[in-house]
Amino acid sequence: MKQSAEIQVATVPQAVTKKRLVYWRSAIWYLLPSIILFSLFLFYPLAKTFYLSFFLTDRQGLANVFVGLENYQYILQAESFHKSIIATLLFVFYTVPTGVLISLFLALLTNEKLKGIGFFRTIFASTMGISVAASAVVWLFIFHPSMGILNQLITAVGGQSVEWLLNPDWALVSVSVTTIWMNIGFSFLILLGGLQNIDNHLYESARIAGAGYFYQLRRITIPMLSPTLFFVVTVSLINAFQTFGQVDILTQGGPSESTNLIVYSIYREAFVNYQFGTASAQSIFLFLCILIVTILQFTFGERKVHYQ
Amino acid sequence: MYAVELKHVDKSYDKKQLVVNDVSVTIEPGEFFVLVGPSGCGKSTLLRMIAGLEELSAGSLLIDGKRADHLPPSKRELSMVFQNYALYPHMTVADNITFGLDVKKIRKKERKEKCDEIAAMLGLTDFLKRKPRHLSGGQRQRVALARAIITNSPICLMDEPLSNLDAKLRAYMRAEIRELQRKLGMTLIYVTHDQIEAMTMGDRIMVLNEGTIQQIGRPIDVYNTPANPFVAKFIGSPPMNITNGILDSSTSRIHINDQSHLPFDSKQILNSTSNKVIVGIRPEQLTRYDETETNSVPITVTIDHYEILGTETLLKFNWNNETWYAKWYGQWDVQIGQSLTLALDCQSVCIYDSITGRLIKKPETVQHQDVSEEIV
Amino acid sequence: MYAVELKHVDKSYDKKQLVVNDVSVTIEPGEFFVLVGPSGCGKSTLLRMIAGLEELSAGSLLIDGKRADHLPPSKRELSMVFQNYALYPHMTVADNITFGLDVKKIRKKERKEKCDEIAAMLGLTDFLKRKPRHLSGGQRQRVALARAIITNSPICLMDEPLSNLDAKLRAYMRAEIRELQRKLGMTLIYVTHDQIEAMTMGDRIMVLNEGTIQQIGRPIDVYNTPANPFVAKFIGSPPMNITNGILDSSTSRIHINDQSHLPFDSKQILNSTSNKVIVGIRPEQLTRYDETETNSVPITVTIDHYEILGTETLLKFNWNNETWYAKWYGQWDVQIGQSLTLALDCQSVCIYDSITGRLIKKPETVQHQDVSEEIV
Amino acid sequence: KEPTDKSAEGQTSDNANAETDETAEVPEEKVEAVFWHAMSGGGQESIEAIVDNFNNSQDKYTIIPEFQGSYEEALTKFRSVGGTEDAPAIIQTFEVGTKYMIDSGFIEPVQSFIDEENYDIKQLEENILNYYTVDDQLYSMPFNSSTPVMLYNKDAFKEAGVDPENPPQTFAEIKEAAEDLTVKDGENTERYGFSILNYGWFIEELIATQGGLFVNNDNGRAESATEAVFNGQEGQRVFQLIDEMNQAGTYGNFGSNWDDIRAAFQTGKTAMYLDSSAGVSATVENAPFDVGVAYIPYSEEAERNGVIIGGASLWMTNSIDKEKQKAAWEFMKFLQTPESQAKWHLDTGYFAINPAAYEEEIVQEKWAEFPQLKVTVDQLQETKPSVATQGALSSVFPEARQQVVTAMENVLQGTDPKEALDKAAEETNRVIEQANRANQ
Amino acid sequence: MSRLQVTVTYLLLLLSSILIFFPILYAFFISFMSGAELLQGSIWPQSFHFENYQKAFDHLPLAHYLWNSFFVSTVVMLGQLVVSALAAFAFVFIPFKGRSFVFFLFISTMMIPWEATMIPNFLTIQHFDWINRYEGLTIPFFAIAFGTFLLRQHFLTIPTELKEASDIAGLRSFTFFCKVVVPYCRTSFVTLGTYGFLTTWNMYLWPLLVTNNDEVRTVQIGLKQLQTQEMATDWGVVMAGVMIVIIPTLILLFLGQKQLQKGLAQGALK
Ligand SMILES: Nc1ncnc2c1ncn2[C@@H]1O[C@H](COP(=O)(O)OP(=O)(O)OP(=O)(O)O)[C@@H](O)[C@H]1O
Ligand SMILES: Nc1ncnc2c1ncn2[C@@H]1O[C@H](COP(=O)(O)OP(=O)(O)OP(=O)(O)O)[C@@H](O)[C@H]1O
Ligand SMILES: [Mg+2]
Ligand SMILES: [Mg+2]
Repeated sequence: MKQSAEIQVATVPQAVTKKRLVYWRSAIWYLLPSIILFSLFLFYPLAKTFYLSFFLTDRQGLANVFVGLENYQYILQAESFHKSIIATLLFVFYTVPTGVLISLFLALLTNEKLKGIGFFRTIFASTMGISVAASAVVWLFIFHPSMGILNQLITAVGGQSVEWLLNPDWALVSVSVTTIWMNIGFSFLILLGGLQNIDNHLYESARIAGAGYFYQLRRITIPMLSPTLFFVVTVSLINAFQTFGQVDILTQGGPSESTNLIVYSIYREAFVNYQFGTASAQSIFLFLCILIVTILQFTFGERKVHYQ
Repeated sequence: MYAVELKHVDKSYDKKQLVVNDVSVTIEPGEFFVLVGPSGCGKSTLLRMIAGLEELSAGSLLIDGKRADHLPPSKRELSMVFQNYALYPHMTVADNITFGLDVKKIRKKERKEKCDEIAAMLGLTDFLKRKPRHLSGGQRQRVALARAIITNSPICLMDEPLSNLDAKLRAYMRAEIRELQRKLGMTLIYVTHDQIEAMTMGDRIMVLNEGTIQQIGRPIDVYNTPANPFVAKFIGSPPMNITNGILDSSTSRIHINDQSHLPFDSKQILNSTSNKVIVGIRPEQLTRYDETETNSVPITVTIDHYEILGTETLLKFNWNNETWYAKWYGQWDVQIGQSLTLALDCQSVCIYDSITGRLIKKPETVQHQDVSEEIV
Repeated sequence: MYAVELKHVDKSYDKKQLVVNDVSVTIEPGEFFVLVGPSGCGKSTLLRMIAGLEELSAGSLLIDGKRADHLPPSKRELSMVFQNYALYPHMTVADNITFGLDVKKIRKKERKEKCDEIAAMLGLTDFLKRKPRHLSGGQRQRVALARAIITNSPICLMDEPLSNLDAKLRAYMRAEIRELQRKLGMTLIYVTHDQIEAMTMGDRIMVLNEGTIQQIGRPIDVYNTPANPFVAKFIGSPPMNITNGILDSSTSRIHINDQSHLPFDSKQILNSTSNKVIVGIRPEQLTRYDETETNSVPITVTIDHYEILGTETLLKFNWNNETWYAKWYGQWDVQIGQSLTLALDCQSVCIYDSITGRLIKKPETVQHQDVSEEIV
Repeated sequence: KEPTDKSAEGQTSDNANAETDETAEVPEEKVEAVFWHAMSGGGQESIEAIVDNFNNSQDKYTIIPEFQGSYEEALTKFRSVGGTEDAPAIIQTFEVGTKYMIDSGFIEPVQSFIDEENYDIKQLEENILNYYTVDDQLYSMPFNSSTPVMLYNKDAFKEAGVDPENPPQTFAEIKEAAEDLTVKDGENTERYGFSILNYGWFIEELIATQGGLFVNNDNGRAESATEAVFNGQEGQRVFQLIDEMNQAGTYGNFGSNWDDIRAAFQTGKTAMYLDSSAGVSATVENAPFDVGVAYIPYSEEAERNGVIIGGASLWMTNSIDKEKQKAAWEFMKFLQTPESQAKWHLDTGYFAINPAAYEEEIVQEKWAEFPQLKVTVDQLQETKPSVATQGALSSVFPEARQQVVTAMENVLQGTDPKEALDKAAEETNRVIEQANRANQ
Repeated sequence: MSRLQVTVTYLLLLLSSILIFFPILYAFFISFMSGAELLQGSIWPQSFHFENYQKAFDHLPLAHYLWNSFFVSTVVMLGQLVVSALAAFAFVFIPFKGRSFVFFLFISTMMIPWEATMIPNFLTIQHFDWINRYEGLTIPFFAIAFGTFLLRQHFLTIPTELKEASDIAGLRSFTFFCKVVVPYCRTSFVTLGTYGFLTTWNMYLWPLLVTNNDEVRTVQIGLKQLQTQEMATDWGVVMAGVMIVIIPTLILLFLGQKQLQKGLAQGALK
């Protein structure tokens, strides 16, 4: 038996490294397409952006004058960028929880086995099929100060019409409403999928135990759905940080920069003002923000998540 | 302590084939009722209908004398052990067990006490903090059992609750469940595949086949006088030996084959629909042939196979183109290929009508030996 | 037809507690090896290690004489039936069954033939087109079994493959598996909770407790001479009756209580570590007391409970502060509370060292009755 | 002047003839020149029709019109391909991109062709050319040009007792008229007196018409601007007007979307507003009431100077084949023919760069139907040429414009006008400084 | 569920669907209105005439745009499915070292603002000479971290026994991927596919950048071309355009939904 002990000592590490190599070799084949494409279309531009953020750019957009951290210093002290940050945070705060809750509500509604439920599911998922451009245009109409249906309704019942997109206090809310509407479809679909994957036996067992609807929701549905919820929240967060299209069409960042979300600000710096340096600095700043939020999400959020 | 009544219950999943077919039975309050039948015969389905998890396709269900077909499961005041456990994977064992109590808003302290008590009883104390996926199969099953027992519901449904336990634990659990059921007086409907469970635990057992009731009765009665060849073959392990015979009323004999003619008591009115009958005998009744025994017919067989099961020895052989078994008490040294002469006791046989499957002659032997008499 | 060797195998999931503890055993090529043990003792874990699904924490594994600890499962040429079936929910039953063949690039026609053959053997022919979720528990288990059998791998691992089947089907499957194993000559490692399976199917059985080997041997040997009280209580149903005794070498007696003193043959060297021993006797050895029998000690007991299990009657009583059983052949009419005198046969008892648990005296009775002799 | 005109006319009329002739003689391949434009909707239809006309009018050149999104988007793309072979021959760029284009080094001033060919530039509208002429060079060919005008609701004027034939002209008059025109129903204002689109262009115009400048160094035309001056008194007057009216509740804010403010006007939510001359005909046609068109108002403390041209012009790139440049040039000339201009003017409402177009029959017919259209032309032609009305040149114009809009929005939210303007100027100065640093 | 519960559920469903679907209906109605009708702020068109649609189609080669959009979206969808599934598979089923690090690297790409990468990417595409070609419109989108993330989450729910059973059966990992993972997670593939298709269908800025002419342009650019800046926009025509653009996606969604539900009903087997 001594012999076998020796064999063990000699062979195990070798075998383990060999196994690791095998894993790596096979993993690389699966990952290669993604890695190549990511490097080419994401990491390389990111690096370039990072590089540009230390420069002022000339008319051709070439890095011209090295300014060190000046661009960062500027955006960090500029009032309009502060406004952007606040607007972005507010926007995230308005859209993410509400959007997820509404989608969850709809998903729960349509998770019942009822006649014609497929129809309702299609309706709820439908906003997913509508492009940002199209839906923003439609909402532009809905928010229209004079012809818009919203104000028509409000004045019809004797209320005072609201300057949805013109009042800085309302504009962000209006953009948020549009965004929530646009995102509902997708979140709904994902959450519905998550709900349908929960083993029916669990509910059967709970029903026998006499658990009511909300009790089941709290003790079974939500915990079992937590990976999906986590996913939806993460994706919604990231999307909210990167919202652009609806702002461009609805408010162009106004009024009084109240909807000038960071991404829109970047867009304007880069494509209207041709300030690639500051645009890059803002991009990097945004990247770091999302990164931090995501890391927080993963470290604190995922703890509460139950994986099968 | 509620009665459960099924009246002409049908169930079909696909609206074509009946999985449960015209089942009518009344389960008395406080009764321990065992459901057996081959795999896929509709046992789980029946249980699920009683629990309210499946709709009845036809017929009605009464619980405690009241119509219950349309009550939601939570209103039926029952608990259930699922065949596949249905544990909540995201909760600890303790939370799983107390789930039902939590629903009923029972105080934390009381919940914990009850949980500890039941966990101790089922040997789960060490696992209370674990998640179900870190348990072995049998441990999971015990959690499922604990969860059902803890609620003290007047009706409890158990779908093969012990199938993953070892014999020792199973024996222990059998006794525990039986005792608990008596103590709480609950109505227990129990699905099992295990012969021992079926024979020992229930007040009554019901044999199902392809959704149809075959026999309902006390276990011992079902064992001794199986109502039809299906039950005869299904209950008892090894099953009852069965073969075809031709009834000859003139000679008062049943011709089984050229050599074997079984005499029968013509006083017993054999009201069969034709002269084709099925003759059955339990393996343990096939003793060695003793010429002095007049009521027996000798059959000579060649042993194909034998198994020593600890206390008893099982002999397998082919007779009259059927596989037959004999079960002898004790450990016997048999050779494969050895030839033996066995006694087919006319009084121990069951005779069935070949066409209707009805039992037309019960075994007569008084099998209940009286201990006190013999001892004296 | 490969040998499987485990050498000093340990396994721990949490790096603290050993779930499998220093297991060494050699399973011969073509052997039918049965693994039994209480729930949670590490049977599934052991199987999973052999299959390559879990890493060994220590020790080594040899398959066909070659080191295999680090081989991936696919290289080990084995098939496995999982305790929870592990069927592919998106495939039909037929696809599930032929899954392994498909991988081996076997022609479609041949695949279909094999599938049909095995489905017929397992009674699955009608379900081949269904998805697993439309099957009953037992049907699923049969699919899992079919999937493992069809590949003809030289080693097959089965984790409680029959636990969800009814007795009849189970008996049939027992025979089928046994026959198949013989025919194909495969090495079969079989986990079960079922006493009958354990006793009848295996060439050898291994009893595990808390990850440690208790005994390995022919089933009949394990039954007759359990190596320690654990095995004695675990194998056999009802378990062996056990009680404490004090060895008195001077009088060649074992004092059990005031009334009962068991004589023993002093020729048998009772090399116990102290004078504390454990005395065990199988329930079926507890016959009614007959004064002519000199080797027996009478014990008088009061029946607490009895069960008629078809062929035999089980008596339960309390003796010497232990729950004891007696198993009598036949159906007996007993009254609860009735007093009986039973014989404790000195030759049938097993005696264990109370401290080490070692068997120090085997039962002597030649239990193998020779049929031919008696018949003559 | 005459010969070019004739030749152009000749080409179109002898179209069929010329074609057969030349194909017989020169089986040469046609030169293709790509034309990037940013016209969508009706403008795109019209531009494509004109290009078709051009392509059919001769058989040497083919112009390929390609839509490239908004001006900003087109420019973004041009920045990447400018100076390479992939660059289009012609690109349409908005007026505020003028300075950028001049400095980019990717373009060929059309002046070189004018000089080469002795093209008679005088036939074109002077006030339009002024904008695109820098250092006496015409850099790009004006194309879609517009100016702001004030539109008002004549019916509402009558109803409120304001003379519809004599619309307010000065800020004070506007304020006064707006008081009368505003209709309130409790808290809700049913009709506002006056509105301006939240678009920097209108502010620039309102400053310029008072003779005020936008940036220093003669509006950036003497040398590169180094400082914004739109926060001078002219600018303050404009902002004050907006602020006062807003506080009085007579100013309606309809945001920065062209269609919104037009809809507001057409549905009677506002009685007067500033619009682009390009939008006049559509509004007049669609409005369910009588629409009046007037010059944009000026401050009574200043003189009326007129308006700056807005819109876009066509630029020729310098990194392409000479042949293509030639094609582009021919196309530009074709565009300036009265026929093309007349069509363009009628289709889109943009000015005819060549005033001769206004003499065309179709234009005259239309004018007879909508006399309002003539007002826009009059206003342009009456404009006094000066650095103020020539318009500002600045490489950071888009940004400056954005700053002004923000300032305007802030004023509408109650910020002090001067404070808002100063802040906008300060921001603009910073950007100018940075741009100058980067492009040294 | 009791009858009351069913009624309440239906009521809620009805109410929610009206709220959710209203904007689409609204656009649908507007697409039939003339300019004057629109100004009156009516919701219901006086008559359903198709002039606006006629105009939209006359004005632009919308059919061609639709085809381009369809082609590009399909290709991107397939590319994303393949690339993401491969990566997700590696993350779930191959325990290579540094797995979580690489995964996080992947996830981090989700946080890169797309606007920040647009210009460098445009230059890259130009360098590859992919301007005005389908390659430029499709290939940059094949790898999306989102897809990898989504599929990974779903792959994680595959019971480990299935992998183990396949290991024992001797499946190569790629075969396991094709035979078990893909069919088992059909739902998530449909979800991701729908998502990929629709996001590509909805892209505007990028297609505009990398195309110069109608040859390979997509329909969103067409939509933009219906709107004007300084001149009056014909909203009826724009809404007709909106409808033309969204109807195919809605139909796709409807079909996908059926498929989706089939997949969802598959459920997990315990
Ligand atoms: N959801 C379902 N859809 C269609 N058929 C089903 C469904 N569930 C069960 N069945 C079929 O109904 C029959 C009865 O199933 P049931 O689960 O009641 O059997 P069982 O008696 O519990 O069997 P087992 O002992 O194997 O668990 C079987 O033939 C099974 O295939
Ligand atoms: N993944 C796991 N993580 C931690 N502990 C585990 C895990 N799997 C099993 N165990 C523990 O290891 C021990 C042995 O488990 P195993 O599944 O081998 O038992 P078993 O003998 O197969 O039992 P059963 O007969 O109940 O299936 C048990 O105590 C169990 O709780
Ligand atoms: Mg079942
Ligand atoms: Mg196990």
